[in-house]
Amino acid sequence: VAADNLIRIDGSSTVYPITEAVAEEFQKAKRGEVKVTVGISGTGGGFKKFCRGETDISDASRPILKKEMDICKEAGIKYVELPVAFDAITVVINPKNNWIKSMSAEELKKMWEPAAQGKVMKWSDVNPRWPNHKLSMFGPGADSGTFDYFTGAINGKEKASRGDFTASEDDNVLVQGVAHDKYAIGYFGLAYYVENKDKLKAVPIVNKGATKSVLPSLKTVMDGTYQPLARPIFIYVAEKALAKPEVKEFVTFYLRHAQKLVKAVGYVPLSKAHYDQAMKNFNSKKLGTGFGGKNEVGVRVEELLKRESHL
Amino acid sequence: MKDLKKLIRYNKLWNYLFMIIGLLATMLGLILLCALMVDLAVDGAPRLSYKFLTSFPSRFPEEAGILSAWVGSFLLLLVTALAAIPLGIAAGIYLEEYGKKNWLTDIIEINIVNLAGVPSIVYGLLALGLFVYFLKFGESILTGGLTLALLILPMVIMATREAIRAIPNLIREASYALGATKWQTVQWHIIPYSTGGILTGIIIGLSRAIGETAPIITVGALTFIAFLPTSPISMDFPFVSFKWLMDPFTIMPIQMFNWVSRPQKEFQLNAAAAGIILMVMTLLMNGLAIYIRYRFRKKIKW
Amino acid sequence: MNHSQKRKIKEGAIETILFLCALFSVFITLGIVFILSYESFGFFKEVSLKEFFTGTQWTPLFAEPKFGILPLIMGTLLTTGIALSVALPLGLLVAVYLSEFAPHKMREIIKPVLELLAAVPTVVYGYFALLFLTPILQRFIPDLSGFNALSPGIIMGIMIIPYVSSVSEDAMIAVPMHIREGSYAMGATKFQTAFKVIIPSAFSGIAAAFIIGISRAIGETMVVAIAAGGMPNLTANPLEPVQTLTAYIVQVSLGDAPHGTVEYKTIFAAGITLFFMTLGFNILGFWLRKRIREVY
Amino acid sequence: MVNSTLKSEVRNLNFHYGDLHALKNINLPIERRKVTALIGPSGCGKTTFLRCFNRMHDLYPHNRYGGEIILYPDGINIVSPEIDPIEIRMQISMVFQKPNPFPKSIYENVAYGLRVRGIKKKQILDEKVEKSLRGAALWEEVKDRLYDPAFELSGGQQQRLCIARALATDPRILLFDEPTSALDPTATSRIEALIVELKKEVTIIIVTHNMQQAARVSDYTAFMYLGELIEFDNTDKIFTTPANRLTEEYITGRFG
Amino acid sequence: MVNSTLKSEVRNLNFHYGDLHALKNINLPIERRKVTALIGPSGCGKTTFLRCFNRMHDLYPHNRYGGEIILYPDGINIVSPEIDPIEIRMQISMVFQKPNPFPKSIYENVAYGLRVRGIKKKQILDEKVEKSLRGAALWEEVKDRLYDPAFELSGGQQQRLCIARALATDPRILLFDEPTSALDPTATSRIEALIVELKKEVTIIIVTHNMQQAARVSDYTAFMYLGELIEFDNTDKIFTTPANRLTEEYITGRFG
Ligand SMILES: Nc1ncnc2c1ncn2[C@@H]1O[C@H](COP(=O)(O)OP(=O)(O)OP(=O)(O)O)[C@@H](O)[C@H]1O
Ligand SMILES: Nc1ncnc2c1ncn2[C@@H]1O[C@H](COP(=O)(O)OP(=O)(O)OP(=O)(O)O)[C@@H](O)[C@H]1O
Ligand SMILES: [Mg+2]
Ligand SMILES: [Mg+2]
Repeated sequence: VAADNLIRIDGSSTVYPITEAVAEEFQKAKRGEVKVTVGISGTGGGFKKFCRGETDISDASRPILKKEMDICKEAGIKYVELPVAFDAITVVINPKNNWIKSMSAEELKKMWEPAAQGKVMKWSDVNPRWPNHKLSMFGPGADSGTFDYFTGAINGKEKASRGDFTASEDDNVLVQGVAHDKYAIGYFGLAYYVENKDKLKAVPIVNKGATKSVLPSLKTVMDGTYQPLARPIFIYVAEKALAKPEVKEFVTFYLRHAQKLVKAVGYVPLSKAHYDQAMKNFNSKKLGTGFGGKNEVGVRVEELLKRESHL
Repeated sequence: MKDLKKLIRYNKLWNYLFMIIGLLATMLGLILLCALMVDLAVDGAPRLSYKFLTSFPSRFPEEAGILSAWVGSFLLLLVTALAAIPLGIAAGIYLEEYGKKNWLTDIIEINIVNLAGVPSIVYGLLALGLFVYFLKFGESILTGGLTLALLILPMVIMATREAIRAIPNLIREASYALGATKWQTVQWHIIPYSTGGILTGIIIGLSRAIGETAPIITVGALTFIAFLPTSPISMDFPFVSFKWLMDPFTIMPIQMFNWVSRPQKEFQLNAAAAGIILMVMTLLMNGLAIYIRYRFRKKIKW
Repeated sequence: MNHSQKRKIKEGAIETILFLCALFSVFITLGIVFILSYESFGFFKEVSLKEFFTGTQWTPLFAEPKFGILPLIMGTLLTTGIALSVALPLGLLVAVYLSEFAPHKMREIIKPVLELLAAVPTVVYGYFALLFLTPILQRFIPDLSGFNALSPGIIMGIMIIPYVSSVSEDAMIAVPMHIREGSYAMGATKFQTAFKVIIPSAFSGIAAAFIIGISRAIGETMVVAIAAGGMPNLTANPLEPVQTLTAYIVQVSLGDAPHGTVEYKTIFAAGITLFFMTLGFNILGFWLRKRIREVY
Repeated sequence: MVNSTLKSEVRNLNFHYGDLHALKNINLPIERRKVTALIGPSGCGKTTFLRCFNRMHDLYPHNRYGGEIILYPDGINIVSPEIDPIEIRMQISMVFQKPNPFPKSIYENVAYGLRVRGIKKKQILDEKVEKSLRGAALWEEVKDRLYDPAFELSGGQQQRLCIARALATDPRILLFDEPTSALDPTATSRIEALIVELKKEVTIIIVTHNMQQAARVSDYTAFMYLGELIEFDNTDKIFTTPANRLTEEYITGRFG
Repeated sequence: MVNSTLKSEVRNLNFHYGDLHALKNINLPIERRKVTALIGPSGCGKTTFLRCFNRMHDLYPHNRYGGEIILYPDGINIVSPEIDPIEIRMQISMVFQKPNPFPKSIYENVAYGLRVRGIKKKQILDEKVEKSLRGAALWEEVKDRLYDPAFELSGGQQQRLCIARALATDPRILLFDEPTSALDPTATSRIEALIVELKKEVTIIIVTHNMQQAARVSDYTAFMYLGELIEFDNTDKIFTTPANRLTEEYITGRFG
């Protein structure tokens, strides 16, 4: 089925803009000799194809999970896990909102935890000093990596969330939701906030145990102070695909140009050292995942890159 | 006489009232259509250019174009048409001209009406299982085209049947009376005389297919494709190649869907521009349908 | 008679081929039923039918999954209901207007132009509902949340007007002229003729048009996925956000759920529910048409 | 020239279906409470002529009237564009060649014209329906099933139902377009008897292709050919000593 | 009983449209190279009877034949289910009431029957088309515009075109179903003359509602009523001294 010189990539829509940018530059650099396709079947959909051997590279907004590892193992698919950028989840409010200066992780939890459903319905239910007005909440669909990470980081358990908020797979839809409602709050990737700064306000977050609030930005994410809502995102490269020189070349190109391209598409790049380390892992074919089939909150990239990895 | 005049005035009042309401109702749809067009045009018109049509997608909104998308849409429709038209016409002919009234044709009939109402996304699920996994066509133009073919098949069948039904029995009888077989009658009369109606159905079906998003997402159309499928004509023997059937693809609505979900405002403009082009394509197809129908009606009188 | 035999064989072969083409549509249905039930079989092994049909919460992707399909069915019915309360009366009005009032030329032009409404990509409608209609509605209904069943419902309604109006108009035009003349000869106005004679006479065709409209509304995906809010919400309040069966299927199709899991199989369970809902309507329609087949 | 026995008068009537000049300069008196028959070969314009009387042609585009049809005693011109066709149709009823009952009950079919006229009182409707059905000699056959669909009646009954429907609104002129051509002998003779009975009250114009029928029921006969009125006279005269060769050829069956 | 002058013989023919018993036990001889006319009031079954001869009823479901129509000299039973209707239609042609040319050229209309029979040679087709058009007395009028659409012909010309189309395949029996009812006197007399001419070669059965026409063109006349054959005899006999009261009532115009 596959045409010659074709690199097939599929997976998360969160990682998509980065991979797309790399693919575009790569094809330009190779003068069209190599064709790259990038799909958006979602992280889960991407891994499904990946583990069937249908794709060379899988974009993932979360680490590979146990179930997916098992399927890959069964099919004999081995892979290298490479973090390529940070995605900083940003909590946003309407610009007309004048009562929020910052929020603590605890306050967010009070608002979003499953127990809040049907109970915490007004701003004043979270904090009595806030207005006694209906709270409208916006978040990504329960099928997205952003949702998984946010619930894990804030509510302490992945996918544990109240259900009565407006969910959309399309973050622009959420932007619209918050932008049109003074009493709205929502969360999504940093890039959407950056592009809509005129319509939205980002909320500085006070991490558990911390005292100072931190506003998400390139700097705070890269230096690791924006916590707990910053997470790394990945690409997984199939070992078999490395036999194809163009794939190897593509990944090398990816890591080498990531810093510039990631910033250009509105995401937060890793530091240069991290990319170098990732390149090393790639060249030495360090197979498997460093996570062991579970997502983790607050993982540090340099530590992750050095971890023992498993298939 | 006076009473009569009053009565008529009263009756006519209602008549006029309704006429206005009916006109307004009709206009409402047209106004929405115009609003949509204007809405798209305001955003998208500045982005329309030759370059937009001939560029591949890009992360730079100003450089991004819809080349792979419209080529994809075009090839997809080609496959759709090639699959759905012969099959649909054949089925329509069978049901109108051959089918005897029994439980089997009854079932086929209910079934076709039902298929016309099956949500397109369900076709996507079917296609995923059937074409992608079972027949191993992968996420190719072939898969996408066949998926849409399934979707519009009921429409083609129904249009064919309507067109055939419009042929007066006199004509059939005249043919049979001369000793023609069924197939001779179908081949020389039924098909030629119903062409206008069938074409309308096909083009309206294709207009729907061109705007479909959901089932193509489910079968996994790709989004970033910065190259064109293999050319169907090659320099070497045998000069035609069907490799493009198996190539990955993207289509206009998916490109639009992708662009609207980007954070950058400029991409929204691209989406609007792509929307205009899509509407224009559909408009042209519909215009073609109307023209063809007109031509055929003029040529054929009963 | 050799010639005659050869002719018979050829005719038979052609008939068989045509028959197989017609039969093919049945295989499509069987395929749909098979794929949907095969995958949802796995789902129903883990989720009881009772929970599926009586549960009031649909949170299959959450930490504590709940598999009550009712909120999705409700959302589907709600948006469909709104769409239909727009599309059916308006579609009928348009049909009556075009078939009985509009000059011939106008009908020939307006009908295909209206049909264009059905050909606009649904993604465009979705954003139109969200960014254009909802803000306008919010001016009149302050309680309206940014995502709601109302706005996409209305837009869907307008979108399916041509399905309703075209088919009903065909049915009305098909009412033989002599029935119409009978009414006009009695001194009836167009309005009286249309409502007292034409609509009752064309009833079965109009019913068919309605059924097509209903099926189309139930199956519409992108408009609701974009503008209705994606929140499984067991409510009959059109001002609140809801999620429909179709919107849920796209959400998961695009999402991160690992395949082979129950979460993933939910889309097939939702799909088969949807399929049977439309099938129900279509059988109802077929039965209606058979029962009330008017004789001119 | 107003004559007290005249119900209507056709003066220089012309009619065009688009480019087709279907009626050419027709002049004809219609006597009050008499039956006027129109005969002529197929396509000669009988139906076209009849339909001018209640402006049925207004229903279709590209149709053009010329000349006048004066309706007495008011003296209005039926085919004048200033006259509302509805006003005309309220006074002149038509029975068509093929029975065309509405897909409604027998009762509703007859009551239709009254409802159109805004009459809602059940009692009045009931009375009128019975009277009209009796007038159309149908009452005895249907009185026990007034609410059954009209389609369940036989062809002859349906035609009488259409006559009852036309009678219910007390028309001044009743137009019949080949009312018996689809009926069997029994039904035909009943309707012929009915026409003879009805003319005591209303003026009748009847189109027929059956010359014997014209001879039996009509007082005056008009023979048309290719859109022209060839001859008009007392029925007896036409059938015994026609003045025109064409008339003679036609009534002796040389063509048609 | 085989008789050398017999072309066909109808024996106990019954026909049902679903539940409707449309032809009841009809027995009738059809003489070779003679014209047999069928008359009777509307709906009596004339058309139904005629269409049995080339098995037109096979085109619709729920139709049932009973009895036999024997075709001589082969002695096959036309309405037997074992006989392929196409074989019958290849020998027996029909001309319909309303001219029904195909929306094709004049030439193609006439050639159609030959093409159906697999004839492709231009020369043969040309010859046959000319011969048939001459036979239908149409050649002179159309020879310069053979490739114009048939719809541009007048009604009478169209009907003659349909006759030419039927003649082109050298049928043994020619069926006419009210072939002149839509035509004007001139066209009517041309076609009547044609029928008289044609019977030199072919056996003809004609349905007509015009009794004078039946009297003019036919050798034998059958009168039908309510699906039954009431009377069959020499045309002269039927029109002068009918044996049956119904026949008499009908031909004197008491009904129909
Ligand atoms: N709606 C129409 N549009 C155009 N021409 C028409 C229309 N109706 C009738 N004609 C033509 O007008 C002429 C007169 O037709 P009309 O129906 O009045 O004849 P008729 O005498 O009633 O015939 P018949 O005995 O067959 O009913 C014919 O040439 C006919 O073809
Ligand atoms: N296709 C059909 N299905 C059912 N009944 C039919 C069909 N065609 C004719 N009939 C009925 O069969 C009977 C005979 O009809 P047929 O057409 O043979 O009459 P006809 O003598 O040719 O009348 P006309 O002079 O009006 O042409 C009638 O009662 C008619 O209603
Ligand atoms: Mg007439
Ligand atoms: Mg007949």
